[in-house]
Formats: sequence, structure tokens, C-alpha cells
Amino acid sequence: MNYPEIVRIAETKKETENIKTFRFKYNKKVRPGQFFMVWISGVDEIPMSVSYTDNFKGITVEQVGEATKALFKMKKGDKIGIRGPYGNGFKTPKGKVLFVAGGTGIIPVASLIEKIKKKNAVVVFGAKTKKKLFFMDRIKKSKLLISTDNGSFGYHGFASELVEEALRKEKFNSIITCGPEKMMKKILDLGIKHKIPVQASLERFMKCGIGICDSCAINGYHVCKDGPVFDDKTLGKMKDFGKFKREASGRRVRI
Amino acid sequence: MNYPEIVRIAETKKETENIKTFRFKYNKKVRPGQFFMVWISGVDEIPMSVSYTDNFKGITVEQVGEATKALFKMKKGDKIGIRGPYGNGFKTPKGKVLFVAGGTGIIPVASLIEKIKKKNAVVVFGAKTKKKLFFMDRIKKSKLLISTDNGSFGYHGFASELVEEALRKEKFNSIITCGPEKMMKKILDLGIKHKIPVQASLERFMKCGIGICDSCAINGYHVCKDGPVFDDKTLGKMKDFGKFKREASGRRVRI
Amino acid sequence: MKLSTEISGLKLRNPTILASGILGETGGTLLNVARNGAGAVTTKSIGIKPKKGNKNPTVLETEYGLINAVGLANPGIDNYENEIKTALKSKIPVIGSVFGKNKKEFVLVSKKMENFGVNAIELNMSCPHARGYGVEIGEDKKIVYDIVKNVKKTVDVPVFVKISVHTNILSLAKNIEFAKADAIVAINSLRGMKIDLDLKIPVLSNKIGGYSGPGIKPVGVRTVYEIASNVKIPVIGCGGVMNGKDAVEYMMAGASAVQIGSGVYYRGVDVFKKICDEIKLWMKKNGYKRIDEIIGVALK
Amino acid sequence: MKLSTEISGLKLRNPTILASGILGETGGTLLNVARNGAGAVTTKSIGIKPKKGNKNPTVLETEYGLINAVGLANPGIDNYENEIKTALKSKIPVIGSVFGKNKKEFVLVSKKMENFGVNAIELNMSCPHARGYGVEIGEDKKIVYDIVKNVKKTVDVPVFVKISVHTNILSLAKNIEFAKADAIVAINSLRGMKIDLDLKIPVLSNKIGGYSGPGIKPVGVRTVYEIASNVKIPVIGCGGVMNGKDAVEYMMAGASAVQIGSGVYYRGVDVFKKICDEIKLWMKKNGYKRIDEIIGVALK
Ligand SMILES: Cc1cc2nc3c(=O)[nH]c(=O)nc-3n(C[C@H](O)[C@H](O)[C@H](O)COP(=O)(O)OP(=O)(O)OC[C@H]3O[C@@H](n4cnc5c(N)ncnc54)[C@H](O)[C@@H]3O)c2cc1C
Ligand SMILES: Cc1cc2nc3c(=O)[nH]c(=O)nc-3n(C[C@H](O)[C@H](O)[C@H](O)COP(=O)(O)OP(=O)(O)OC[C@H]3O[C@@H](n4cnc5c(N)ncnc54)[C@H](O)[C@@H]3O)c2cc1C
Ligand SMILES: Cc1cc2nc3c(=O)[nH]c(=O)nc-3n(C[C@H](O)[C@H](O)[C@H](O)COP(=O)(O)O)c2cc1C
Ligand SMILES: Cc1cc2nc3c(=O)[nH]c(=O)nc-3n(C[C@H](O)[C@H](O)[C@H](O)COP(=O)(O)O)c2cc1C
Ligand code: FES
Ligand code: FES
Repeated sequence: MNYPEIVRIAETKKETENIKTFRFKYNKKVRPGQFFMVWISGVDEIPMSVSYTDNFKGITVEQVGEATKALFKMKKGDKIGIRGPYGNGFKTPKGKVLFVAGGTGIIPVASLIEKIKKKNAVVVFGAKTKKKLFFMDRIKKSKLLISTDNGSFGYHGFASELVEEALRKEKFNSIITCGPEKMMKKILDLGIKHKIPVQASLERFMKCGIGICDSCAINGYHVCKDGPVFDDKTLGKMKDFGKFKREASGRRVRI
Repeated sequence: MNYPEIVRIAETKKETENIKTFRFKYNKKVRPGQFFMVWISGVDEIPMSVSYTDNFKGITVEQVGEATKALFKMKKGDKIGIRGPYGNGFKTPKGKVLFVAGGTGIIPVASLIEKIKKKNAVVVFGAKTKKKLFFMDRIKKSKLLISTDNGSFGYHGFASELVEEALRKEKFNSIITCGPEKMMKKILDLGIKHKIPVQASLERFMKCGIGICDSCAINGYHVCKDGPVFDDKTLGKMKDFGKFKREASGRRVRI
Repeated sequence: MKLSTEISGLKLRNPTILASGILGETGGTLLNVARNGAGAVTTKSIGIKPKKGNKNPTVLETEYGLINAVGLANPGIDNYENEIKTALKSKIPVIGSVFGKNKKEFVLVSKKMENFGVNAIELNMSCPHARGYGVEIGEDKKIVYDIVKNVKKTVDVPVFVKISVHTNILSLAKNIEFAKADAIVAINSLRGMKIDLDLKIPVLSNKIGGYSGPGIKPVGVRTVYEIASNVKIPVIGCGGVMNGKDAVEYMMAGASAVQIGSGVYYRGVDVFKKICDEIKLWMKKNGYKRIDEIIGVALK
Repeated sequence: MKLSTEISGLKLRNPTILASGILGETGGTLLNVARNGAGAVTTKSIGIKPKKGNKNPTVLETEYGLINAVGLANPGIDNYENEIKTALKSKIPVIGSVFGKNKKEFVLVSKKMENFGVNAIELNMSCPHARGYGVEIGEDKKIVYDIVKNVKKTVDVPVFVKISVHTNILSLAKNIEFAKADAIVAINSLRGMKIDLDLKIPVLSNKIGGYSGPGIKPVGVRTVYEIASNVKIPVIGCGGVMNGKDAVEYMMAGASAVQIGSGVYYRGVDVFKKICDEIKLWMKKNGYKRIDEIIGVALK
């Protein structure tokens, strides 16, 4: 039944100044890339990628507004409602994989990176500053290419530039990306150019999470059900990808 | 689901001037003594014992009022609604069995008689006149003791008198009876006197057939669900047995 | 674990009450229901005269509940004394359900019920399918007010008013409170229909019937919540209570007790015992000691 | 097998219509629903201004249906032209659902909807949970009459009126007919509630929501039957249509077509195709050639 199960927070961990991980027991099977609807009672219910997909599940939250702020205040033992997992999740890629994460985009891909053989994964991870890098422990066994917008760590510039370089140097069988949509649009274009299949994980405003309210619609697709992960072919048909999103009211606005 | 299945009458057979058998396909398993709720659409839905319990089911109907009259007019191919089987049915008796049927009381017991070894069954069957005897083919392999109220066939008198005689002559392990309630009361008393377990099949006004409307109540028992077959112990606790019944309104009236 | 509850002075050993019209026509059956653990029993709705009710089919199962149009069949108040007397042997409260065409009938039958010894009266103003009774009366809040007021003047036992889902539930509830009723029972079954696809007619002889059972629970809980948020007299929840959790949900919504009807069909006559056990289990798991700690917790 | 039907001049290739508020906010999705076999699509209810709606949780599953309180979230009529334009590419009828606080808003939004090219207008007078809209308007049959009459004066496309379960459904339906509406859509979801036992609060942020899905079908069928027995304008059935047999049941009760909402959740977006196939199968088995042979057969 698509109804929240109340779980108690078992562990919290500060990842950066405004990103925190919450761990709890929740027994349903989850694939990397799927998400939960997380109910903070009295406040809101919001979509959150599953950041730890084993039985001791986790979500990793960036504080951006009211609901995430309320969640941030919660401690071990506090109750939250979880329903899901929802969405398709990533298809497990074969061969050599290029992961491209921008900022909190690392959250849904980290558990997938952990599942890929070390020698098969190259991870490009871009953040604004050094302080905003997190999950480094989880991804460090793979080959890492880090960028920061201000050069405080790694390459000084955008992740997409590192990607172009990587694609020139090595052959990849698959690209997996999550991050700001404009960044993902660039990565998609690079993938098409190099004829490498791309999977990108999208975000849209969500209410039901189960494909009926239409609030997460993008050109006839539903991010909650058909996505959040879409392949290059589907992304190619989405005229709004990288350009328009929808507000809570359903109004179409520029990204 | 306790909802009528619409079946087509496959065969009708006149048993006596005002008793007819209707056969139809209905796949649920039935025990002798159980009954159906039979829906004659636009008229009524009435309880009817299952007279043939194999897959080609049958009910055998005495025309007494509006619904049975409407049913009598129905022909092969006409539709009736069947739900059930309801009630407990007879417990298959062990050892030597005395069957005591009065009038239409033969209907629910005939299929049980057929299942009992010939040498183990003695059947007392009482009717008003010779013309009102039916199902003789089905029970004739057993030892038959027939009575008619007017002496037009067999013993001239009541079935209960034949029963007293049979009980004097032979030892029985079990008595099974169905017929007018005053007759069954006598049989019960005889059974108790001779210390022979009795099963009697009762009739009460029925609506739901599934134990919730209380219209078939007798001293806290429900004929549709706890019965229609009751054993001597339970019958002994029923103060109304043989004395009172209830009308459609629930009013308690003398039998 | 304390399951006992109280409704305007009426003490119940537990909050499960047999709803009117299910197994409640005869005294022997009411006794049997008491033996199976009910906290109180409600009689079938009784009127001024014997009434045969509708032709069958009158009660059937549908996908998520039952559908019935028994048609207020009842033996009439003057034939009902012995049933009440038998039921009273149970020692648990017996609630006499009363219906009528008008104030006069309601008052008369209620008075006789009281004389027979019932511990409370329930005015059925919500039968979903009997013309001229029930919903048509329950619809008009002025008539309801008038009937309740007059019954209250006539009898001393607590008077409950059973209502149906109503477009304007709040003003109706307030009028009932204003008329000094002792509790509101909500909800009766919903007006529903099932059409037989094979015969192409409504399956109930009365065509329209009352839809009860698990499928109506969200409507019942909502109605109880709305009433409990707006009046001070106790509310008794009814509609789709199948298990202990359903009972707890109604109580959180503000019900002081719950009535169980279709649950008898789905789980047997010992549904009362079963539900009490389930409530206890739930209370234990959640650290509750007394049932009244639960009542109304979800009302903000 | 002829599945086509007609509602006051609006021709549908089959009698399955997407109900308002399910998958109907964006043009792209409406197109996709058309591709999945719907006979017509209804937009989400659109108002005069953008409206965020309620905070989540707004849509959840409950035992026998869904419960939602989206709160009439919508981009506002002035942002809706492109959605309609996209939907119209489907070539099947697009029904613009309209809500408002008062006559002025209903008329204004309806007029704009018509200008955008919709093939019919549906006036939502029955949202079960948004204060000041919906049920509160639909309750007053005089207001309903007034709004319908004025919208009819303003637009040329057929006007449908969607109503809720209402204590006095017949006088409401007659007023709608009298105001010259082209069809009545019945029913919207029922006012319901689900309380979370763990957190002890209503689970929807709005507390009360609309209960839809299989659990409400008997109420919907009854309402359609009662309306169809009493007015001459077409009725569109809605509420718990999950499969072909449910659709046939509604049509027997007098519905010229059915709307499907929660069915999308239970059976996927291709529920329209599936139901049409099931209707055909049923027709074949039962010797029907045209869908209009079924419509209303159960009305005596
Ligand atoms: C599939 C998916 C996975 C996500 N995974 C993560 C994650 O792992 N970690 C993380 O920190 N964030 C994630 N998000 C984003 C997260 O849902 C929002 O940051 C959060 O809802 C903000 O809520 P708020 O009340 O704090 O902010 P608000 O002040 O309400 O809004 C801030 C921003 O969050 C967006 N937002 C608000 N409510 C919703 C909603 N119901 N659905 C989608 N967006 C919303 C708004 O569009 C706005 O841009 C994910 C979103 C989606 C759709
Ligand atoms: C468990 C059970 C098994 C039965 N088996 C048979 C059978 O195999 N063959 C047979 O001919 N008859 C059987 N009957 C009796 C049969 O149900 C009635 O004869 C029939 O209902 C009469 O209907 P009517 O409309 O023709 O008569 P009416 O004119 O309506 O009534 C005539 C008599 O039938 C009784 N009756 C009417 N409706 C019902 C009802 N819903 N439930 C019970 N009694 C009713 C009335 O009490 C009345 O005494 C059985 C009854 C029961 C309870
Ligand atoms: C067969 C049947 C008969 C009923 N008869 C009555 C009645 O006589 N008086 C009354 O107030 N309610 C009557 N009801 C309604 C129930 O008391 C109850 O309000 C309704 O069934 C909802 O509860 P439930 O879902 O637990 O069944 C009847 C219900 C059923 C199923
Ligand atoms: C999530 C959701 C949103 C809805 N939004 C609207 C709406 O905006 N306007 C409207 O008229 N009905 C709305 N409804 C009601 C449906 O159109 C429909 O009347 C109701 O769900 C019953 O049909 P169903 O059982 O097929 O779902 C909504 C229903 C759901 C489940
Ligand atoms: S969130 Fe409702 S359709 Fe995706
Ligand atoms: S017929 Fe309804 S209880 Fe037996």
C-alpha cells in the first residue's frame, strides 16, 4: 500500500555545513536511483533519493527550505514517514562507466558507484567549493576527477569540462549523471556526440509519487514513475529538459 | 462472494402434482443438508435445500406461494440466481442410520441416503397421500417404511408411529430427520429416550442466509449458519423448537 | 489495560457495540452477542407496528462491503418486550433502536422501549433506503431537532441520535446537541446500489440499499472527526470497523465507542472479543493504559 | 462492436473519459492519455489564478481507494492555453474542467477555456476538500442554477456539471437540467479521512480529503441511477470504475459514458484501452453490438 510507514531515525551524520544523512531501518528492497517520499509530519512530504540502499536505509538531505529545515532539526529516535521506493532507478551499466555528479547529484549515484568494480568506474564530481564535497569516502576507491567552481579543491571549473577531457582520453560504455539540469543537458549532448548511452536522474515537483497527480510531468513523462532516471533516447524527446520545469501550481517556468 | 450467480435451468422434472425438480450447473461443492438462496428475479429470493449435490445440482420445490409459483412457471433455459451453499449440512452418520422424512422433508435427506450403504439405512417416509410420495427411485435401495395419513399407500398413520416400531425392533446408531417441526420434535424425544443421537434439519424465515440479519433466529442460534441441521444437544436447548417460529417481521408466533 | 468507557453515564465494559440491524432482532441473539464480548448491544430498529420489510434479496455482499435493504422489518414495539427482557439478562447495556414516521411515533416507541427496561434509546434518523423514514427525516434539521427534543422530554435514559452522511453535517450535529441528545452515532450505511450485469437490474428488490462495511470507513472516520470537532456531546463511531486498528482510528477521531455491524459478517459473531483483544494489543505496543487516553487525540 | 457514444453532440470514440485531476494538469500528459485509448480527456480543474494547492501529503492510498486533498492546485487559466493546445493535438474531445469561488469566476474561466479551443466545459461544483469552492458551492442548488445558467449563456460548447454526493441529489439534478446544462457528471470523490495511528493525526495535510476508487462505486452507481431516472439530460458516471464490468454497470444505471480517475493508479495509464477491451469482450459474450443498447437498461 502506498502509505507512509513510520520509522525512527537511528543515526544522523553531518556531511557538510548544510547536508545531513539520516539512517533508519526500512525493509523494502531499493535500487540505486530510486527515491522515497519522506513525511515530516505537520510540515510536508518531500521526495528524497535513497542514499544508502541496504537494509539500513539512508537519505541525505540538503537544507534548502521549510521541510528540509524541519528534517534537519530531527534527532535520533524521532519519527518520519517513509513511502516507496518509487521510480525506476538506474539500470546497472555494463563495461566502463563515467559517473558525472554535480553537487547533491552525488546522493543517488553513490550507492551505484559502490556496486561497480573499481576499474570500471570513473567519477567526475563537481561542487561549488571544497567544503561542499561529501561522500568522498564512499567513492574514493574509483578513479576520481574533482572540480570546484572556485578552485578550492581539484580542477578549477565545471565538471562538464572534466567530462570532455575524460571522453577524449578514454573509451566509456555508459554515462550516468545527476546534478543541475543544465549540467546534465551538457552531459547528454556530449554523450550523443560520443555515441555513449546516457542515464540522467531528474527532479521535478512531486506530490503523489505514484504517477497520478501529474505534478512531476515533463513532456508527457512522469519523473516519479517513468523516471527519475531517463535514457538518452527519452531525454532527446523531452523538449523541456534543461529548459523548463513546473512549479507546485503546475505552471511551466524556465529553469 | 455471497452474491448470486446466474445459472440457466437445464432440466425440470415434475415429481408430484405440486413438486418439481430443477437441475442446473453450479460448480461449488455441496454437502447434503445445505441449501441455496434462489433468486427469482423481480419476485423474491428464497431458501431451497440442495436436492442433488453433484455438479449437476438440483433443487426440488413445492409450490406454496408467490415465489415458488413463479419458479414453477420457469422452463429450461430460464435464468435463476443461486448463492450458497449455506448452512452446515448433515454430519455423515456412522453405523446404522434411521432416516425419518415427513413430506418435503425427504428433499434434503435423499442425497444423503444415496451415500449411505444400503444395509446401514432404514428410511421412514411419511406423506399425506400416495400421490405426494416422490424421490422413491432415489431411496428404494434402502429398507423403506412408508406411511400415508390416509392409508392410500403403506402404513395408515403417522411416520412417528413407524419410527417407534423400528426403534423397538432394531438398534440404530443415529437418527436423521427432516419434516414438519412437530414431527421432528417427536422424533427428537424418541431419540433421547432411546439414547440415539439425532440430527434434525430446521426451517426458518430467511433473508441474508449468511448469519447477520437475525431473521432465522431460534433461541440465539441461526438456522442459516449454525444450522439448518442441529444435533439433539443443541435442539434440547432450543425452547422454541417445535413450538414457535418467526414471521418475516421477526414476530414470534406459534407453529 | 482498561477498555471501559462511558457515554453520558452509560458504562460500557469495552467500547465495542453491536450496531442496529445486525443480529439484533431477537433477544436470544442479543444475549449471544453479549456472550461474544460486546460492550453493549443495540436492537434492530423498532417501529410502532409489525413490518415485514422488503422482499428478498435484501442483504448481499458487494466488493468492499455489504449492501442491504431490509426495509425496517421488525415485529413492532408491542411484540418486543420479551426480546428486551431476554437481552437484559446479559447485564450489559441494551440500547433500543427506534424509528418512526414522525415525532408522535418516535416518542411513543421510545417511551415503550424505556418501559421495557432498555438502558438507552437510539433514534434511527438515517435509514438509507426506507421511504418516509430514515434519511428523509434525518435530512431536515428542524424535524430532527423537534423529535429529539420531544423524546428527551419523555424518557429518562440517555438518548442517542444516529445520523447519516449529510451534506450539512455540522449544522445537523449542532441541532442535535442543542436538542439535548446524549450522543450522536455516525454513520449509518451509505445509499448505494449494485446492478446485476447478467439480469440487468438492481439486485436488491428495493433497488437502492445501504452500503456498509470496510469500504465506507474513510467516510465514517471523517464524519466522526467533523462532529467531534464541533459538538461537546459524545460521538459513537460506526462504519467499517473490522479490527482493532479501525476502532482505534475512530476513537482517535473522537469516538467514545464504536459500533460494529458488517464486521460480524466478515469476522464472525466473536468479532467483539477479537477487536477488544486487538485494541489491547495495540495499546500495549503503544504504551496506553486506558482507552480514554486515545479518544480524540487526532482532533487538533 | 461499436463503442462510440455521444453526449449532447460531443462524439466519443469510446465511453472512457479521463476524470479531472488525475494526470490532467499538463498538455503532454493529456496527449499521452489519449494515446492510451481514452475516448475523451478532462483537464485538471482550472481556476482564475495560479494556486499551489495544499502541502503534502496530498495523495495517498487507503484500503479500498485513494484519498487526496491536492487543494485545486493549478497554473491558472492564463497559463493554460498551451496545455490545451497540446492536448487538442490528440484529436479526441478535450473537456476543460473549471472551478471558481463565484459566478463571475466560473463564467470568466469558462469563456477563456472555450477560447483556447476545448470541446466541452465541465463545471466542478464538488471538490470535497477545498474551502470556499467545491462542495460548499454545489450544496446550494440556487447558486448552482445561477452559475450554470450564466456559463451556458456565455459559451457555445456543451457544459457539463460535476456534482458530489448530496443529500438532496434529485432537486439538485433537476435544477441543473432546468439551467440547461448539457450533462451531469456524478460523482466526485466522497469526503473522507484517514488517521495515521502511529502519529495520531490525519495523514493528509488538509486533514479531510476526497475518497475515490473502488470503495465508492456503489454510491456512484446509485447516484447515477437516481439522476438518470429523474432527468433527461445525459449523465456521465464516475467513481470507482476499475474494469469493463464496472463501466457496464454504470452504463446500465444510465451513464452515457464513464470517467476514470483512480483506475489509472490501479491499472496504469493504459487503463482506457484495457477497459475498452473488457467492455468489448462483455458485449460479445452478451450479444450486444452497440454500446447505446446498454445505456440505461437497468432503469425501469
Ligand atoms: C526524485 C527526487 C529526488 C530528490 N532527492 C533529493 C536528495 O537526495 N537530497 C536532497 O537534499 N534533495 C532531494 N530532492 C529535492 C528535495 O525534494 C527538495 O529539496 C525538498 O523538497 C525541498 O523542500 P523544502 O520544504 O525544504 O524547500 P521549499 O522551500 O519548499 O522549496 C525549495 C525547493 O525545493 C523544491 N521542492 C519543494 N517541495 C518539493 C517537492 N514536493 N517535490 C520536489 N521538489 C520540491 C522546490 O521546487 C524548490 O525549488 C529530490 C527531489 C526529487 C524530485
Ligand atoms: C433451509 C431451508 C430449506 C428449504 N428447502 C426447501 C426445499 O427444498 N423445497 C421447498 O419446496 N421448500 C423449501 N423451503 C421452504 C421454502 O423456502 C418456502 O416454501 C418458500 O420460501 C415459499 O416461498 P413463496 O413465495 O412461494 O411462499 P410465500 O407465500 O411467501 O410463503 C409461504 C410459506 O413459505 C415461507 N417462506 C416464504 N419466504 C421464505 C423465506 N425467505 N425463508 C423461509 N421461508 C419462507 C413462509 O414462512 C410461509 O410459511 C426451505 C426453507 C428453508 C428455510
Ligand atoms: C443488514 C443490515 C441491517 C441494518 N439495519 C439497521 C437498522 O435497522 N437500523 C439502523 O439504525 N441501522 C441499520 N443498519 C446499519 C448499521 O447499523 C450500521 O450503521 C452500518 O451497517 C454501518 O456499519 P458497519 O460498516 O459496521 O456495518 C443495518 C445494516 C445492515 C448491514
Ligand atoms: C488525485 C486526485 C485529484 C483530483 N482532482 C480533481 C479536480 O481537480 N477536479 C475534479 O472535478 N475532480 C477531481 N478529482 C476527482 C476525480 O475526478 C473523480 O471524480 C474521483 O476521483 C472519483 O473517480 P475515481 O473513483 O475513478 O477516482 C480528483 C481525484 C483524485 C484522486
Ligand atoms: S508526483 Fe504525482 S504524477 Fe509524479
Ligand atoms: S437468514 Fe439472516 S441470519 Fe439467518
